[in-house]
Amino acid sequence: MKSNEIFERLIAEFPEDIISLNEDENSESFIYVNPRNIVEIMLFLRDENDLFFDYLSCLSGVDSKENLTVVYNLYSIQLKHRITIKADIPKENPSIATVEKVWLTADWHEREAWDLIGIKFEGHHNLIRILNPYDWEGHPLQKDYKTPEYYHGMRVPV
Amino acid sequence: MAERKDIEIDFGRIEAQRTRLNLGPQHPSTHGVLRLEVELDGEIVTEVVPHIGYLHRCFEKYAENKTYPQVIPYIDRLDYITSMSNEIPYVLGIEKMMGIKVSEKVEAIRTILAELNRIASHQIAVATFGMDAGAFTPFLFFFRDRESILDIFEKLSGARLLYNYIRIGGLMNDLYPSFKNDVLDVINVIRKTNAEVMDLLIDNKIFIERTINIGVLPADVAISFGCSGPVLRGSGVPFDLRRDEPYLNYDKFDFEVCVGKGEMGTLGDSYDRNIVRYHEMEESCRIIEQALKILPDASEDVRSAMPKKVAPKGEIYAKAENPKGELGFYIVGDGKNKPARIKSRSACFVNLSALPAISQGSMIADLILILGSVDIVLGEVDR
Amino acid sequence: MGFLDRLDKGLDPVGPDIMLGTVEDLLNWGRSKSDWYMHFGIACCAIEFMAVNAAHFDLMRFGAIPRASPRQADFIIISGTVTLKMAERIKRLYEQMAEPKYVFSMGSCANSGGPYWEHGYHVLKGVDRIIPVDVYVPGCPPRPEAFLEGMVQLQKKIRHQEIFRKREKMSPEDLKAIEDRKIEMEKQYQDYLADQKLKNQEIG
Amino acid sequence: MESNIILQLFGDNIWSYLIIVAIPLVFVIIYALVAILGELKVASWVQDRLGPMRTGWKGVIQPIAEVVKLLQKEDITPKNVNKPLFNTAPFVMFVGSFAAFAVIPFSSKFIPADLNVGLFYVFAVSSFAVIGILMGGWSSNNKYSMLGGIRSAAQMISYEIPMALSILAIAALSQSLNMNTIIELQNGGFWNWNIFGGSGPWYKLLFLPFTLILFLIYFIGSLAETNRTPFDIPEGESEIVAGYHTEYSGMKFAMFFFAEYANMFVVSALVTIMFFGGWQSPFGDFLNDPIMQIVWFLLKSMFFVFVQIWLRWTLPRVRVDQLMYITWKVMLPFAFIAFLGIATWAMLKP
Repeated sequence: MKSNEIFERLIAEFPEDIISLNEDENSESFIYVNPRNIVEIMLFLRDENDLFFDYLSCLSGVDSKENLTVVYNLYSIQLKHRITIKADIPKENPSIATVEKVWLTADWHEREAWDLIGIKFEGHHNLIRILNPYDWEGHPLQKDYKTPEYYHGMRVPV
Repeated sequence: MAERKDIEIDFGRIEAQRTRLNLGPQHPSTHGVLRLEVELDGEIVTEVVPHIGYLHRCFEKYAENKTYPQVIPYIDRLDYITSMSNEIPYVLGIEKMMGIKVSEKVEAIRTILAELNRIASHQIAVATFGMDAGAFTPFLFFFRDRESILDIFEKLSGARLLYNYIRIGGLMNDLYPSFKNDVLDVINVIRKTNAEVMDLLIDNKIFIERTINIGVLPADVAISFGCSGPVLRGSGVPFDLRRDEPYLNYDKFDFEVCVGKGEMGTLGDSYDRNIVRYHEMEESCRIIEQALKILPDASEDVRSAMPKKVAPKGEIYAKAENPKGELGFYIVGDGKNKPARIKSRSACFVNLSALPAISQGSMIADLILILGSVDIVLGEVDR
Repeated sequence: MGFLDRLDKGLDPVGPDIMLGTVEDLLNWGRSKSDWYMHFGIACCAIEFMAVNAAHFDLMRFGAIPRASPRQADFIIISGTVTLKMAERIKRLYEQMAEPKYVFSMGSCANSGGPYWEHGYHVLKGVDRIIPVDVYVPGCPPRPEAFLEGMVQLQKKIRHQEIFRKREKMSPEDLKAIEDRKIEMEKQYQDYLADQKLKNQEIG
Repeated sequence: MESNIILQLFGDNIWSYLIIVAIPLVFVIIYALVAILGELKVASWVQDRLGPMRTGWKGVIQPIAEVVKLLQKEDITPKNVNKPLFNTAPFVMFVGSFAAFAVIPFSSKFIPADLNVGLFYVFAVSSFAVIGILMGGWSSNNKYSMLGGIRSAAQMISYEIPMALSILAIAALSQSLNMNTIIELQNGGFWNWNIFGGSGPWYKLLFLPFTLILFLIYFIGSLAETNRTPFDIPEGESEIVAGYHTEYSGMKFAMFFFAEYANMFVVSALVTIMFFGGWQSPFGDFLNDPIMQIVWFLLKSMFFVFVQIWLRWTLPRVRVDQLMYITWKVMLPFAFIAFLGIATWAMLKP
């Protein structure tokens, strides 16, 4: 299934939540969606027989100066097609509903996005840091992150 | 769709204290610096909580601070056993963003090197799996023969482990004259050792009894957990990016996607994952033999398509079938010479997240084997 | 000068069949030839270290035998990038080892932070910031030959150690320095205890 | 008296007894050094390596360096251990394996104590090791040690039962528990060894399967008794680090180490005595004088020590429940059947 067909299926089902489709030859084709109904959209993408996105390849958080973006790279093992879903969330209140109920793999990906970018996933059963120590401060991949001087008495920068 | 279940074990009215055991971060068989917090009821594992991040080396931060070609050495260090293969998805992604076409010879070389590296990685995987089961000798046999693969890489790139050989739009340099013969020799050595290890370890009754029926990962759960590579194929899902979404020139070759059949125990147990790796080594040998046939003999400038300035714009999710599974890079470029964001989707990270689900209720000795059959490299888990 | 070096050099033998050596030489010889190591494998270098163990390079030729428990190990090999999360574990394991103990720092990362030196917000820039290092093996990762050379250097170092240094031979400054160091360590330990207590309170 | 050359030479006084005690002790120490080197070299041979090469010619004095080193190591007693138990455990373990040497006949003229219940005695004192391991494992206050100690106790107690049955069968065959008597009955060349049913007419071969089963059961059991692969779960490195001796360092660890190797020799010697004619020459009276008997005995015993080392570097490890399954559901029934078979043969024997 081509990305524009997927887009049409989505816009027919969720007319208010689907924002735009971006297609480019040398780039990934992605669909911007509204973050508020993200779980319903994902469930629709997973459960419809002609979409059947049963595989969440990747979930990334991106800090693009103005706002934070959550990027879902979906793939269908049965139908062998792919699509990218993007949702912009504001920097002041970076929260979005969790999709760990949709794909189990989202659990650790979301914990990583919280740890590194600082996106809060509402409803996640165990949203704690995963890579950095549990008492780490700040979210290192945010553009305005400052490396701490000391951690537990060990000097961090050179 | 399998729901996450809390396993409740009813021990009646017996009040016994459960042990909380800390495996790692330094433990002989956690394959690096993984820490597993295990709750034990006697020898039975009732809960596993993996704690990772002991090797978090800030790869994604580095990717944002280095230029595109400079990122490649850091990508080598993600999964340090499969450096050659790691470079491929990144390089392919950038090439697709910039619309670069590479010559047939470069593609053939990349394929051969990726498959050689797959063999090296699977050798370590099978070897350490055997070591987890207590058989130390196959480990050294595999390490002995892995040296011959490393010798080829060393002759090509000058490094034994971290190569930085595959570049954006080409390769570091052309092949050396006796490359074909070396590779053919290596394939013979590998086949001989594989037969030896089959006798010594994989067909061993004790080993089979140890590995069957533990860590059973059903196919639907594996897909939902996003597992890939031998872990997913061990559950009987014939999903292989080399065949399903061909990249390089894998579509020209005849090879089989090995899947677990559950011939000894249950489908998707540790034995299946291990035997898939074992058979994939043979398939890789076949691919290499075919690729050597289409490899052009004439020397050519493998750096000719390399761009002067790498500054792509756009974004891409590039993926490739690494020995451990699907390694993907989500690359965002904003037209500058440094990436705006690179997120690495590492197979080990995702495969490891399935460990708590499949190891509950097993014995502590099995937990080690299940972990070994998932075959993680902490460099890629923690990045 | 060690016993075996003296043999090599052929220093004046007392008689045709007599070799002279001190007890110290014997003890040093024993320690230098029997090195049980604990492999603290962290990252890429750990793979190269496994290759050092394997048939091609065979570290056991030098008498090095792997032990899994720090209590029985003579030296510890830190091979790979030491992160801040890991640093405390390394220190604890080092403290669990029995004296005399030695430390190998294998690879650029453990030496100085290596390629993760500049922007690594979570990387300790050199393991020598937390534990004393005896042998640094450079390289990213070091070739197995480089590691073997480090092994030879460590054996050389052990063979030349003075273990029976008399206290009365020491200068007053040395003695004072030792006393100062003792007081300082005690203070550090008390600080550490207070710190742990504080942390436990925070968690609990 | 006639079985002990020392008493004949020096008379029945305290010095003779001290010498009698000292000989096995010296032997254990020398043997342990040889076995450690053998372990390293056999492992290297199996794994296509060289092994220790830099300590003496081809590394032959490597074990001496180990001992010199272990003597110097700091002897750590961790803070929260149970100190009396922690400190005595290695000695209990060593005493257990060393005491067994009291009745092992090295030759027809040298057996330290010619007990008439020798076989039973060895079996009794080798159970001492369980106590040592359990003490060490429990008192270390370490979860890995604890797991190792408990595993070891369960394993050794279970495996003693089929082993006891095979000892019983040999006792029935020889009508004696005295080591020298058992061996003397096997004289007249390898044809008369107990593995072939002892001395008797040709139809003893009908009972060959039973003796073979008994031998296998005893040998497999002895692997479990000495915690060797494939039954090395008490110290299974990939699971529980170093098992019951995780917290031990220096000489205390060396005691465990020595005890393990001494135990290996004891069980190998018992296999030799019970099934392979002990100090008897394989060629009847040819080369069967008391000195050559020592050589034969050591050769046979060391061969089984070698087999143990060889197995260790070849086989994977079994799991705890499989271990229990093997002993209770496989070895025990077979041991009963073989015991009945041997008892029948012992009755038929002319």
